[in-house]
Amino acid sequence: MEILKVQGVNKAFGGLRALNDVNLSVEEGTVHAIIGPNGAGKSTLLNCFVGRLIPDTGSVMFGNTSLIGLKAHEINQAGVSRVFQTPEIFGDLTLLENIMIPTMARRDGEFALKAWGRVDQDSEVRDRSMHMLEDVGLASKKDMIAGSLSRGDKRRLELAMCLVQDPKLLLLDEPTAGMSRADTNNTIDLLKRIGERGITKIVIEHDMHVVFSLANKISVLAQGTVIAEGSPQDIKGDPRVQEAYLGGAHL
Amino acid sequence: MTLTRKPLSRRSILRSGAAGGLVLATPTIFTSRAWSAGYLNEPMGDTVTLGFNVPQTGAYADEGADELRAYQLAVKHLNGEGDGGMLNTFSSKALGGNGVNGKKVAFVTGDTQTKSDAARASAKRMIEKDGAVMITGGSSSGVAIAVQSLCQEAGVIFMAGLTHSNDTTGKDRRANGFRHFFNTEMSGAALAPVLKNAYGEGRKVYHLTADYTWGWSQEGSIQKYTEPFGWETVAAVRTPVGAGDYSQYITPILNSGADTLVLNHYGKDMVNSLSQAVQFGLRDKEVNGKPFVIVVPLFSRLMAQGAGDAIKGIFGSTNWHWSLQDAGSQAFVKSFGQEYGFPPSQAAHTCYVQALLYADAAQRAGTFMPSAVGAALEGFEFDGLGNGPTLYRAADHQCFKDVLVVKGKENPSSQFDLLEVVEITPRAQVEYPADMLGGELGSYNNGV
Amino acid sequence: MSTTPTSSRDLLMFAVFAVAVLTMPFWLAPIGAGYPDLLQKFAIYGLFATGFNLLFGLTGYLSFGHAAFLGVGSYTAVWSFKLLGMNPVPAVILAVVTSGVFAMAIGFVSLRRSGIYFSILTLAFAQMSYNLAYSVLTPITNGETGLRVLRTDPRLFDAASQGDAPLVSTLFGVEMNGYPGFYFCAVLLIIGFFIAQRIFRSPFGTMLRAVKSNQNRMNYTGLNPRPYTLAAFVISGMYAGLAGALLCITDPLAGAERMQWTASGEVVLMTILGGMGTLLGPILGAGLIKYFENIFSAFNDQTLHSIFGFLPDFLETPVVAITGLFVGEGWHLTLGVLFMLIVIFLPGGIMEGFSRIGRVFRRSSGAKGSHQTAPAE
Amino acid sequence: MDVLLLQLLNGLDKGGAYALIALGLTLIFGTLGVVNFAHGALFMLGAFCAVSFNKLITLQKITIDPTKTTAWGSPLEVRTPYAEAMFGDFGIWIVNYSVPVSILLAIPVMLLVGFVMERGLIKHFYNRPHADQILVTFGLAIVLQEIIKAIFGANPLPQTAPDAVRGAADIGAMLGLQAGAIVYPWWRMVYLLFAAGIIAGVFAFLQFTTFGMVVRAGMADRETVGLLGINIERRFTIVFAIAAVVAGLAGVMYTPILPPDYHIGMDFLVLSFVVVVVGGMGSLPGAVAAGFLLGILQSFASMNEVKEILPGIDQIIIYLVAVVILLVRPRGLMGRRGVMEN
Repeated sequence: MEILKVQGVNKAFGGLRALNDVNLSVEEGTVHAIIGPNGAGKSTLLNCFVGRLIPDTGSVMFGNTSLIGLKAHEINQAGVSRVFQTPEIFGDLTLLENIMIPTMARRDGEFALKAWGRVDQDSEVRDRSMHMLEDVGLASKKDMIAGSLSRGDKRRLELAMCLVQDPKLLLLDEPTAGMSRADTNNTIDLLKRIGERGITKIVIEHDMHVVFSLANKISVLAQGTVIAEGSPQDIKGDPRVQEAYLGGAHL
Repeated sequence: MTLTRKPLSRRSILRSGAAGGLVLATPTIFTSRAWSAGYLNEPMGDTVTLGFNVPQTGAYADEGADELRAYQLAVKHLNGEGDGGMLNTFSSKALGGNGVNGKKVAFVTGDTQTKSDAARASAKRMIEKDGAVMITGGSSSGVAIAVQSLCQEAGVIFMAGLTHSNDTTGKDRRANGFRHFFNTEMSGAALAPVLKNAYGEGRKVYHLTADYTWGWSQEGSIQKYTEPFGWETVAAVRTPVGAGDYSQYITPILNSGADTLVLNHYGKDMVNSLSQAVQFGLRDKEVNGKPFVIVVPLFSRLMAQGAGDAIKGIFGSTNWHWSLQDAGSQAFVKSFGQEYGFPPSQAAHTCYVQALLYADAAQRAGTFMPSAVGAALEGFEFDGLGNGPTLYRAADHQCFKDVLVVKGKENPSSQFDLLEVVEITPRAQVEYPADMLGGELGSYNNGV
Repeated sequence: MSTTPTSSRDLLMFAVFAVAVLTMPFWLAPIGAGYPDLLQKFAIYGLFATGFNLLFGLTGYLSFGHAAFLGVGSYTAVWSFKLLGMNPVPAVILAVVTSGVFAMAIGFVSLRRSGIYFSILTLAFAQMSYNLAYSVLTPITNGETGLRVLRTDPRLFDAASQGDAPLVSTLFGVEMNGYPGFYFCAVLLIIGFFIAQRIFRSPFGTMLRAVKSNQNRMNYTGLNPRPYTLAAFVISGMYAGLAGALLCITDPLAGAERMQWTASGEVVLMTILGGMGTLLGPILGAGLIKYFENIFSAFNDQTLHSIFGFLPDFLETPVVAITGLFVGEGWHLTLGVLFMLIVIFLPGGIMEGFSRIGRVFRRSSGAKGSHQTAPAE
Repeated sequence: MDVLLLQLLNGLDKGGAYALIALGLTLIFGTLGVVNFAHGALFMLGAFCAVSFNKLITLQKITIDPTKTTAWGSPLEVRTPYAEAMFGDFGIWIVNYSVPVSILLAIPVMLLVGFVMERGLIKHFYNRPHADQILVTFGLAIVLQEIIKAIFGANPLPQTAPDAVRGAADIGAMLGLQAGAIVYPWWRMVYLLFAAGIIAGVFAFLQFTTFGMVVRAGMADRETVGLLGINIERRFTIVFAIAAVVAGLAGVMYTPILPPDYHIGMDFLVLSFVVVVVGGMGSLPGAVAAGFLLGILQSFASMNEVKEILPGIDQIIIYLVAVVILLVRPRGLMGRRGVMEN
């Protein structure tokens, strides 16, 4: 079943056509990678899914809901979470608080005036958040201020913040950008483990090693257009893809 | 909610209040003198404390500093130090330079910041902490009225400093409050004849008025006393207090057909609006075949320094000026000048006089109890304090005395010699019925 | 490392705070601050700053117009006295509600912007309120003179007791000035502190700190920051309204200058001085500034001479001359120097100073020590 | 018609003053990212440069005339200005031109003040929260104010424009309109020209010098410029000093319009912040545009015809316009995204 269906999306910035009639369909439970050279429109496309940008024309359907015109928090509440290229976390708060916030957001909705009870006595939220921290291996650092974490740990924290919400669709914007090989491998393992939970993922990635170890399906974007789509094997052999990358990528 | 509350006596209220706060507040209760006596803060030792509440920060800080100098001088004279100043010329001889009622005069000071809240907080400190029996000072009417009603509620005497609004002894008058300074009504009454003589009948007048109670009442009194001889108001424009640049209010005057500008501004506002009006060439204009003139109803010599040459030839009124030649004024100028090296301002004068008048009344009453001191001040006729024969009217606690009409001096001989007295308007001419301004004194509160 | 204090530690802190506030007349007497008016001011401005801190300390939104709510609370309270009677309870309730509604309106508009744009919007609203209250709205505010209760006012519920009774707020026959007035304010400060403490530890409080930390992430976490910030704005506006009402309950006069930008600036300074985002800091900051304003401004040459009277003459005169610059009419100078010293040497305000002292103490007392607790309070 | 022209001229003049005050503030905001609450104090210091210079050249030789006494009985002091006694006509000329000439004093003084302030204090606050910047600069402003108060007192001290430009010009007559209809003070026109000159100078400096280019780049993206290996710190010091000079000169030239007192800076502080923010954070043209816009609107709002319809409008117009502009344009007239938005 399709969880995300993108049809005829166009987006222009001034005279520059960033997206040109993009069609995309993401099957539930799969890992769908979007690759393409720099400036191909990958991030623009992702931004159209999460309410940061509104396409000029076209539709983005998430299940039966149109995502166009919804605000970022409404899209999240509908079940879409996003990991950013540079980790977006609550840098002044502890790790535990960083996880508890999305946990509460999932349970209580976009706004709840719970101003009386103690947050640390909400055992439901706390237990769930601790489990999540354990899952990503950060439990021992739960009281640290998130801003002081290493970049890899920040990434894991952000991932945990998304996962704890049990999203139906997880968007990953270059989840291993700037990571060492070891960290990258750890992240791949982590993402694979999440795969076992059956969360649908869309991954934007440069690192083909990552793409091919994770993706079930790959769409290749160049100059705002989807030029190829298929299984990793199909893509590997596709000459149009080779051309688009001008041999620049390590295919 | 208590719907039918028996009026409790002040003492029983204090006692019940004390019951609540007794356990925790014991130390202060033991040290406070409020609890033992027939009136609030009755001095038990050999000193009596007065509270001098003057602006020490903000636009009127210099005026406040001058007031404080005058008070300190007054305390010296009351305690028999220095040359005795106006005590020697004062018509009442009750005070002998040995303090008041046998007690040495001590004082505490505070900063009103020319803000009602700060002034009341400062006055409360003097009453609650320092045990002051009388509060005096201030450099604006808003503050004076606020502190006066506080003193009424608390039960001490308030001797107003520089406050010129009618309301202080008009609709906001209080039994515990007394004012020596004159008001807008008297300014209007005193200025009008002089203006008529100098500038003639039938002028078209443009008012720029500070947008608060004092400004409105000043504007009203000038209109009231000049309309009879055909001075017609072309426009009365309200300007925000502390506007700084008045150019946008001055430009419309140029083509309004007015030939007279009345600046109902005081202090810094007056300095700014006057000097800017002069820069706009208003005084060089000729309108309706008459030279354009500017009038400043209330002059302060101290603040007028800030306007520089702009005040030359401008008419206004003032409560007192150091160049007066009567014995009282000369004695005061001499002792103030020797102490500080420059002549006193009208603010200093009124504050010094108020301190003396209070001390004298207390001496004559034989007590500091507000009702007794008040009774001694009410209807008190005196002379020798620089303004000629003066009456503290019983009905509204306002002093009635001659009013000075002054003019900016063309050739000042020193930085202090800015105003020349054009006319001393006799007291009879500025008197008005006590019920004209409304308000009710109520009864004295002795604080117990 | 940082840990949120446990609920038992919070309870302890609350208890210590309550006792400290109630015993203020005792322990503040030796430094000359143990008289009712200043004690009342400590409690009232403590509340004002506590409420301000709920917005500024937690969400980081710097309102430069909070004095408007203080003013609205004051005017409402006096009108309640004038129309209903001198009982402080309806005055408090009405003031809190009115200022809440006012804050809702201003907050709804201002919170469409963030950062300095938000600050200037709030400043603009407050300045408009101030300017209008001073002039055009005089029928409602009594302009410069300030709104007071008059004997001629209707006072529906206690008109029967009119007559010569003094016009002060009265609860169950106890006049709300002097020490009873202080205890009334103190109780409300303690309640206000308790509520603030609950908010700090609540999910709502966590969300507010999330607003400050990263609004972008908040959006992508399915949370709508606007209602959170608006709620914080309204709550802190209500605290300000309550403080305004208390100013009038202890002293029934409401003046427009309470709404001026300098008054808004003062609460900002109190909060930063004490330590923004901490529970106790703003209250300490408020106390310090009010102490300087009332005590330091009262020193004059005479008091200085009596203080330094023990010195030999040749020392006394210069010492008095130098200290004289910093007290009396120079008390602003002391305040300015204090602001600079604190912010230069104690970036987190007074509370930072305390936590440093605490750390030194803990280290020297030989605690194993690596497990430091950051100054959550 | 005359009235409208006059108000427009007046609005331009006020706008020039606002823009000039806002210019330095926005330079500091935009390049250094510092909320400088002491900016008003810099304006005030500039004004007191003029006062000090005037005091200095009108220093008087005091001789005691034993034959006469003052009203309080002390011997009379006779004062003659040194400048006059020593330099004759030149002395008189320089006293006459003391305000414009004191610019020569104000420039080095304000440069020094700006340099010391930035090196000694502001530098350490670049990376601190805005709250800390507010507290420290506010504290500094109070200290500077109190020092000036201790020296010069609290009363305003009048400064006069040179005789040649002291009165008012009949512009109406010059333009061939009715005489006396459009009259405007010479000095205010001088101020407007001066403001325009300084604004143009600052713009030219930023536009046409390499130094200015780096500063502009720094305003656009501070991190990148830092990464380029340019010593941005030293340039910041210079920018701060320039801003201080601009504020100071605005103060010097304003003294004949508004007699300065120690509090004059605080009175302008709020206004200058509003101008800067309405113009848009980090935008110099925005600040200038906002200054003129607010000046002109304020001038027109103060007309009696307007006030009759909307009582009190002149008192709130600036804030009202600020609210409307910020609601319509989220970052003011020309602000950039991300500057001081969180």
